[in-house]
Amino acid sequence: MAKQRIKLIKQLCKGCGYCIEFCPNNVFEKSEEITERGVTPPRIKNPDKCTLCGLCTRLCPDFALIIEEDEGDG
Amino acid sequence: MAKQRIKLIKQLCKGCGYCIEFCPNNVFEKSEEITERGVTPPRIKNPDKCTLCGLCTRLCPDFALIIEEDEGDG
Amino acid sequence: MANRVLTGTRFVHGDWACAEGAISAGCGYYAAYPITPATEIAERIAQRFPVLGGKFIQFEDEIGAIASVIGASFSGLKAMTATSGPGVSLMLENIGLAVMTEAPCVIVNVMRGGPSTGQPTMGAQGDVMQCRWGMHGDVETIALAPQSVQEMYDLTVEAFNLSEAYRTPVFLLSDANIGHLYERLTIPREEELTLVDRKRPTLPPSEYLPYRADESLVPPMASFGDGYRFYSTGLTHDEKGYPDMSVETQDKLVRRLCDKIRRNTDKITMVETLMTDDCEVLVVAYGIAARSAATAVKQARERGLKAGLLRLVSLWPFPDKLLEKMAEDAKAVIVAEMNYGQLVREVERAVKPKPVRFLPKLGENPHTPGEILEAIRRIDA
Amino acid sequence: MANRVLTGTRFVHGDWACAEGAISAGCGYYAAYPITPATEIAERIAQRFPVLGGKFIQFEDEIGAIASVIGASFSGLKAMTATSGPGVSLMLENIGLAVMTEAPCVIVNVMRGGPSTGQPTMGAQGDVMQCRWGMHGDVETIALAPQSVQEMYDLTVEAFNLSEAYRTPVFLLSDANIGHLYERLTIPREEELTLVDRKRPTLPPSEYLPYRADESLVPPMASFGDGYRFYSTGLTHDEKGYPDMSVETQDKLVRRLCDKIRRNTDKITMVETLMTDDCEVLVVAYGIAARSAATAVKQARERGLKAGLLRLVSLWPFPDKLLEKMAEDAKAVIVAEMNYGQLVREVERAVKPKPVRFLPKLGENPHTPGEILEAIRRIDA
Amino acid sequence: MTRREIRIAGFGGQGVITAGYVLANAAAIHDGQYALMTQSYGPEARGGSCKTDVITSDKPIDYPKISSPDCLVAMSIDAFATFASTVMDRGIVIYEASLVDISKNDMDPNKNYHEIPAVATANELGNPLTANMVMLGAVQALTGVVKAEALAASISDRFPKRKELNLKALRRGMELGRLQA
Amino acid sequence: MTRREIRIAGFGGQGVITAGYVLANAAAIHDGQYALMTQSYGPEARGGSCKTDVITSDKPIDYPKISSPDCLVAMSIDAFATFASTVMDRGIVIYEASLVDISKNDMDPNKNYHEIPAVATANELGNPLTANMVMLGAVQALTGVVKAEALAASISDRFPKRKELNLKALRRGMELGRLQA
Amino acid sequence: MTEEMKHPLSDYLRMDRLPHIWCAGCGLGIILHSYVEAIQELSMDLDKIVTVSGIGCAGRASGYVNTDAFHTTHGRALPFATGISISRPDLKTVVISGDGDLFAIGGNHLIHAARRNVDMLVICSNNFNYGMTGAQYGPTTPLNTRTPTSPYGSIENPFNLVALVASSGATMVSRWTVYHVYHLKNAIKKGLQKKGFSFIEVISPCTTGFGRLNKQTPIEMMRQLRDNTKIMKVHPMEATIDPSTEIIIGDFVDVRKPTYGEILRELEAKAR
Amino acid sequence: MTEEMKHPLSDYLRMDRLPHIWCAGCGLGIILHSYVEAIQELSMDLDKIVTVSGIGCAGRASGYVNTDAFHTTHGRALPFATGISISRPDLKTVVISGDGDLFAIGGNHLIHAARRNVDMLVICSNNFNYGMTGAQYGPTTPLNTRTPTSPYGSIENPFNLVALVASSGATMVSRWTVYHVYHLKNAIKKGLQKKGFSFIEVISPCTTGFGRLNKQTPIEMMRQLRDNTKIMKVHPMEATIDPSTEIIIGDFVDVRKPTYGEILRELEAKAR
Ligand SMILES: Cc1ncc(C[n+]2csc(CCOP(=O)(O)OP(=O)(O)O)c2C)c(N)n1
Ligand SMILES: Cc1ncc(C[n+]2csc(CCOP(=O)(O)OP(=O)(O)O)c2C)c(N)n1
Ligand code: SF4
Ligand code: SF4
Ligand code: SF4
Ligand code: SF4
Ligand code: SF4
Ligand code: SF4
Ligand SMILES: [Mg+2]
Ligand SMILES: [Mg+2]
Repeated sequence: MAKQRIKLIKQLCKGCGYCIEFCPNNVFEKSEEITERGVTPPRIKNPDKCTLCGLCTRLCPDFALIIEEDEGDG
Repeated sequence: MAKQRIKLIKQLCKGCGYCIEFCPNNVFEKSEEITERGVTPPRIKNPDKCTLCGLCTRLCPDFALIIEEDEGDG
Repeated sequence: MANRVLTGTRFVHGDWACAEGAISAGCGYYAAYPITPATEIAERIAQRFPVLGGKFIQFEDEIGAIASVIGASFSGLKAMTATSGPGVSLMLENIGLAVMTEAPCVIVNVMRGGPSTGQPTMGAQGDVMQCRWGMHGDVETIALAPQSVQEMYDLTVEAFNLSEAYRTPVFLLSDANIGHLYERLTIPREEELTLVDRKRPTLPPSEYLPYRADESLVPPMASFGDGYRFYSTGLTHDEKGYPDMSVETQDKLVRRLCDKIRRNTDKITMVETLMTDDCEVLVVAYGIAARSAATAVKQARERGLKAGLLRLVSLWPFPDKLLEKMAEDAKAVIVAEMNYGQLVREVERAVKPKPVRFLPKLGENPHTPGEILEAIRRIDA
Repeated sequence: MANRVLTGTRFVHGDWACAEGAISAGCGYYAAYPITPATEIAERIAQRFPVLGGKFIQFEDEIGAIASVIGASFSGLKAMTATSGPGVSLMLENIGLAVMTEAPCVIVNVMRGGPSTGQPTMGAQGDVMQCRWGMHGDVETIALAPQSVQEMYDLTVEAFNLSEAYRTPVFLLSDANIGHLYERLTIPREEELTLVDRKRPTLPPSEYLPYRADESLVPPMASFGDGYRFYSTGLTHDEKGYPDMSVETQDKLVRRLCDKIRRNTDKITMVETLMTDDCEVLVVAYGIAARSAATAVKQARERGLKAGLLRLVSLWPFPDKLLEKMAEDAKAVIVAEMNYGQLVREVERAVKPKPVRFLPKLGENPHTPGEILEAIRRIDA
Repeated sequence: MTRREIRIAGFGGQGVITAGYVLANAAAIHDGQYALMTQSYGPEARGGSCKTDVITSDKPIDYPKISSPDCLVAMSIDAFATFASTVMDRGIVIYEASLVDISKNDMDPNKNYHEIPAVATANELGNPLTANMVMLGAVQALTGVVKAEALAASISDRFPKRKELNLKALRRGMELGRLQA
Repeated sequence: MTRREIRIAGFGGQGVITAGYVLANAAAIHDGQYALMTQSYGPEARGGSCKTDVITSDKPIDYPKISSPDCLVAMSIDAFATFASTVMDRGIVIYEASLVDISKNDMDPNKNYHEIPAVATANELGNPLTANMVMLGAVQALTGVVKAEALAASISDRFPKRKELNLKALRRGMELGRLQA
Repeated sequence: MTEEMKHPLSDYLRMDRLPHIWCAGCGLGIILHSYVEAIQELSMDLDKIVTVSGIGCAGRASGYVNTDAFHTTHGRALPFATGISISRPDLKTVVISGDGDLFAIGGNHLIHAARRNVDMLVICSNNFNYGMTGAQYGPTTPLNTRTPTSPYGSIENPFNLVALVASSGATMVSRWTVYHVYHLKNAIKKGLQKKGFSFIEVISPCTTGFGRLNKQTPIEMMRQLRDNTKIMKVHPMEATIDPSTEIIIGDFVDVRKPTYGEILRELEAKAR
Repeated sequence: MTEEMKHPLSDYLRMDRLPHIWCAGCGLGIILHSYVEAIQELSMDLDKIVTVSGIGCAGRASGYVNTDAFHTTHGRALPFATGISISRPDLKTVVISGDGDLFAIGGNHLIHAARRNVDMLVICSNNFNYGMTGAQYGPTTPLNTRTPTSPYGSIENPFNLVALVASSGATMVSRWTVYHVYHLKNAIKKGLQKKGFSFIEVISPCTTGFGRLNKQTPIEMMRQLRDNTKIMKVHPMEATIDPSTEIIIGDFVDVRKPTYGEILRELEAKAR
């Protein structure tokens, strides 16, 4: 089976920072980016630390975090 | 002081019969009379048994029973 | 299972006839809050529905009643409520939602004397403008005005038909005089009834746009649970039903909602005429007052006065053109309604510069035929 | 104690001006339920009232708000509520009670796009008929339509004055375009304000009949707690205020309630004219749309077209006579309102057979001056 | 025989409205006539005064209200006092003997008065609630506004279970009426 | 100088509406002009796009809406994309340097474009929230729609407590604007 | 009423409106009697009381009391009373209305007024139905009751009024019946003197409507109020009510909390 | 959204309407997520669910779910839902709406629907204010809170929603927060399967409105939901709620009573 990984859908993110704050494994960090909507999305800094626990996907109010097949290894 | 007595204001009575039923001293009885409004008011059959307790004046829904100065002796 | 349509002739009151009209029309949901003089409709429905499987619920208030009626309508049932003026006043916000989301439903107003609590047990025709203009925003409504117990039945059926055909709330404007009047009622055989059902989608769910209409301007309507999974909102919405605050969408939507009624004014309009062919004085009346007017017009003719009666059976959409035409050859128009001046304004607008004489009437009784006759005589003099 | 009247010039929005207008007018009670685009009025009042001793309460809904306003009015305070279309729809039953019991109060409707939830943040003029016809039964109402931030202030004061003078609810019909518009507002000095208070009884309590009126048709009004011990009811009532279901009492009461407004139409009516003296095309408009119309009329004149503007500052009671007179020498009348055809019907009724051209407008913005100019040009062509 | 107007008045509990219904139903359903019935109450919540108006005609009935009835049935002194004067000239007033106590002075020479002991008769029949049917019988006998069979059929409609008793009351009323005719 | 129309657009939190208020208030209260201001938001509850329209004139202003502004201030790429094309011919478009990234191709030769590094400047001043005042300074310098003193007075009205900082931002913006004029 | 006779309550009642419109045996007259007698016994100034009602048979009560009085719209008595209470804290605002008026259409205003602890006394006549419109079932009608709109028996669970009002925040909550005239009068006296939102449910026979449907005479209904009641000092949640078996009556809540008006005046003092 | 990417919830959401209108950090997105995930995990037929909302930020939720959905008028979601639930007992009727919608203007419908035990699940987003109209105080706002209409601090006592609903007759009553995503989802799953009136209060940060007024960032608000909550199995009356100190959360009521629809169908069977 294909490996899974956490993925950010940047167009949906509103930059609340919940993922950064509440990921138990410190996977996210604040980025410097400002999107077209004036939003600062997170950056996935430690993808390998992710346990795919799914907390961030559920806490993200904007459906911007999903766990998907890692196409790189697919 | 003038003596008091229980008095029926017939025009106000609607004939519910509460006074007859609930007077602890059985002062009232059903009459045969039918008033202009089609109502059968009580008759004061035992005025002397009345203790002026006031229950009937309060239970009468029509303000038709009052305790008043007995003019006869006034 | 009991008979749905109680074919036969009976001596009953108007509210009873209305309830049976609803049942004959296929009404499957009725919600209301008791109010004089409409409560008897609910009482009849409460008796009949459990046997027929119709859903009757007495709500905590009129707002809840109309809201649940709209919910039931979206669930695929023909639905109705009945009340009188104070209840309609409370329902208006949600009747506006029914207009906006295009939920077919019937609202019976058994009118009583107003304003406010007024004369709860007595008849009046004071809510005629309210059912056209009571909602905020631009709407068009349909309203029918029975004049007899028989028409309480017939027009209730018709009200359902129109509401289904145009996907819009329809008012039945009766009054205490008719609701509480006992007369002969003949209920036809089931197969003699003409019933209309809302147009259903023909496209598969994936292609269905709940608010896309063809040239009829009336979109086909899916029901909740049918698999169409549509969204409906009281916000300004596009053909998908999605909120869209653009000027264009608002313009298109409001025009369509109004035009689907306006453009069909001729089709919707129902009137009855009495000796209008050569009339010099045209009397316009509706509902209970039209019965007085009919007597007056007959009496006038007996006296050689050329009077005619135009009875409006439908009040809204208002038939401007028809009025204008009918009044063309008359010297004057008399309007008799049981209020202090409501539909007369519409008549004036339609027939001016033809002179219009208004006969107001307040308090329980319609005009006596004599009062209307007198007015005819004065114009003819 | 802080200043009641905030004399001076400021750059503020219409809702703010309305709140200050109420305070200047002596409003002592304000109840409302939040709703766009009227909430800012409550927010300003909430800031100011505690300092001034005025009573502000946010209710659980609009029905409670208007009911409490009427209660406060009977308690002797000048009282107001503000809302928009959905809120007015809910208030209508109790506004009818205010009419029936003759409780002075002011109802501000900052109109937004309808029907139903419609376009909550956007302006419209779709509730113009509602405030006249939304209540069941026969009523007459007074309604004023500001066109600027300054008029939000001025006409709020005027609305209180009229409600006190005629003992009747008065509508201020604004819209989101004005409520949320920022403009210059000048508040006069307190002593420059003309304020009207309800007529008080002059008879001793034992002789006071709360619903006996002199030829003004407006009865003097006692307040609760003043020792008059009067009873007021929404039922049809006699001069004592007691329920009386007779035809005569209903007839007399409803006529008086309506006539006290109707007979004073000339006195209540406020209009503004622009180059109407010799105009061939009379443009009729009100509120925000009148500003577009004003530009259009000026532009028309620059182009040699004889246009004039009649701006209705008061909408109800509708000034039939005035309209008729103003239109006398015009070739045609143009009505521009931000809806799909409301007050235009009144204009038609008043000026017919003069041709009337209606310019509907739906969705946020008033007509552009160009659109109105184009209509003027077509008539002139 | 065109339009006939009959008013029945009394107080709540006397079966006034029922009487109106039985009469009008008889005309409309069992006598080939047009008929309608209206009712009204005094200010009281229940009880208190009440009346019913019945109109019959061989032509459709437009105006549904009564101003001057051809016939008044008064079941109370109040009803008599309020409505007797509204009866049209040469009309008839039928009143209940024990409940309406009037002297000749209260009588208008242009009207015909008939005293019917409806309550006493009903009591004789063992059910005071049938006084209204006794009155209806008298109305039939004195006015002929509907055929007797129609009234009987109407009673069957209205009292499927207590038909016999009410029919008996009706017949007694007709006899009482005929005695006065 | 009669009617002038200025539109400022961006997203929530940038102080767009405040900028509009300060500008219009300056004209209306401190510059002897007539002025009005309107505002509007995107569909989002809060945040999201927003814009304010300011109209100034030496005569009373009737029609309160803008269709083709004389001047657009774009504080976001979205604002630029949506509104730049609405600017009237020979009008000017002022855009924030770091937030609006456009190529010459996006420019209409009939309009004048001015890039202002408002965010950077505000950051230099130590408060990114003053970018809006930097922009206003540029507007003043590039359009002269209100006098500089009027703007300064308006800032005092609006920020009684943080007046100095905002005035500084305004002046920096004016300088930046003058460099472009 | 004849002229000569002076009724002992004639200062407190609008004698020119008697007899009232209520049916024979209707408990509303007893509630009215208890109310005016309570006022009398407290020697309260009639000029300083406002009696407010909604619509219904009970709602007619305000029309017979010789105070300032307001007969409003159906279900809205409480917001009217709130407007009065807040505007004129020097007056005592009393609401007398029916179970339908206060708990069917008016339920929301009731729980919110209780929550805010607006200073007023609410006397609720509970006759288990909508008397005025002809005895239809309502939110107090016992399950399975046959009424004109529940001809096969009502299928709705009734509210327990005292529980609902108490859990909304009322500071005084009692239930009595019209049979318990002395208790009732005392409860009203307490309520008239209380600062805060006070609520008294009064079980009252609807003799013509509910009584006739249930084939009970007025006297039988009254006997039931005597025989099926139990005075208890319990938590309002436990003050169960089943008219055909047992009705728990008594004074259930009496606490003191700052009223809406008091907090408002405090806030005004601070704001100035 | 870009084409290539298939969102794991794309069958459950109206993807063409994302991003939704809610502010950054608003808890409503989390409630929506929990709702659709609960449906997904139960493998429920999306054709057989109707989602109903009133008006407010929370009320927008129905517009994003890929079920039949109805965005009604302010405060009336419950009667609409009642009409649907009674008409179509084969569907699951779910209401998602705000504390203001359900308990300010809509409070009466709520207590009556609970009393009747109408079969539906009500998910109430409680953000302690009217978010949509700009963060004014409402019937859930803690005493003394400053809002645009209570600039000197609110002077009204808030309702305890779970207590009120439970005392009105609801058969399932829970309170969770958007921080407690797993508990929340499980409660919703239970509610979706439950027959009867079920109520879940979800404490949810209004980040722009309430948060900004109280000078809290979204993250701070979320931390508070984590730190100030205490899961307890108590009587709903004891499930106190004070956002700044302690919020008791948990599943408080779960009983089975015949629903309105069930009793109605029984009655129909008898009547025939
Ligand atoms: C808006 C509105 N809806 C309905 C009515 C009709 N109505 C009048 S009184 C009443 C119920 C009264 O019940 P309750 O309050 O219990 O008083 P009761 O008559 O039983 O004393 C109703 C439904 C009305 N007057 N107004
Ligand atoms: C009849 C009516 N009154 C008022 C409003 C304005 N309004 C819209 S949403 C809302 C309150 C929403 O509060 P809540 O239900 O708590 O939802 P939130 O926005 O906080 O999620 C109000 C008062 C309205 N739309 N309709
Ligand atoms: S799935 Fe869990 S571990 Fe992975 S990023 Fe999200 S919260 Fe962190
Ligand atoms: S939780 Fe979601 S919306 Fe918030 S920052 Fe992370 S990805 Fe963006
Ligand atoms: S006062 Fe007491 S004893 Fe006398 S009659 Fe009345 S109840 Fe009986
Ligand atoms: S209690 Fe009163 S109304 Fe009833 S019978 Fe006795 S006197 Fe008459
Ligand atoms: S109907 Fe019932 S509540 Fe109304 S007055 Fe009669 S007995 Fe009393
Ligand atoms: S205003 Fe509050 S409730 Fe509304 S979307 Fe924004 S954060 Fe959420
Ligand atoms: Mg009741
Ligand atoms: Mg909320």
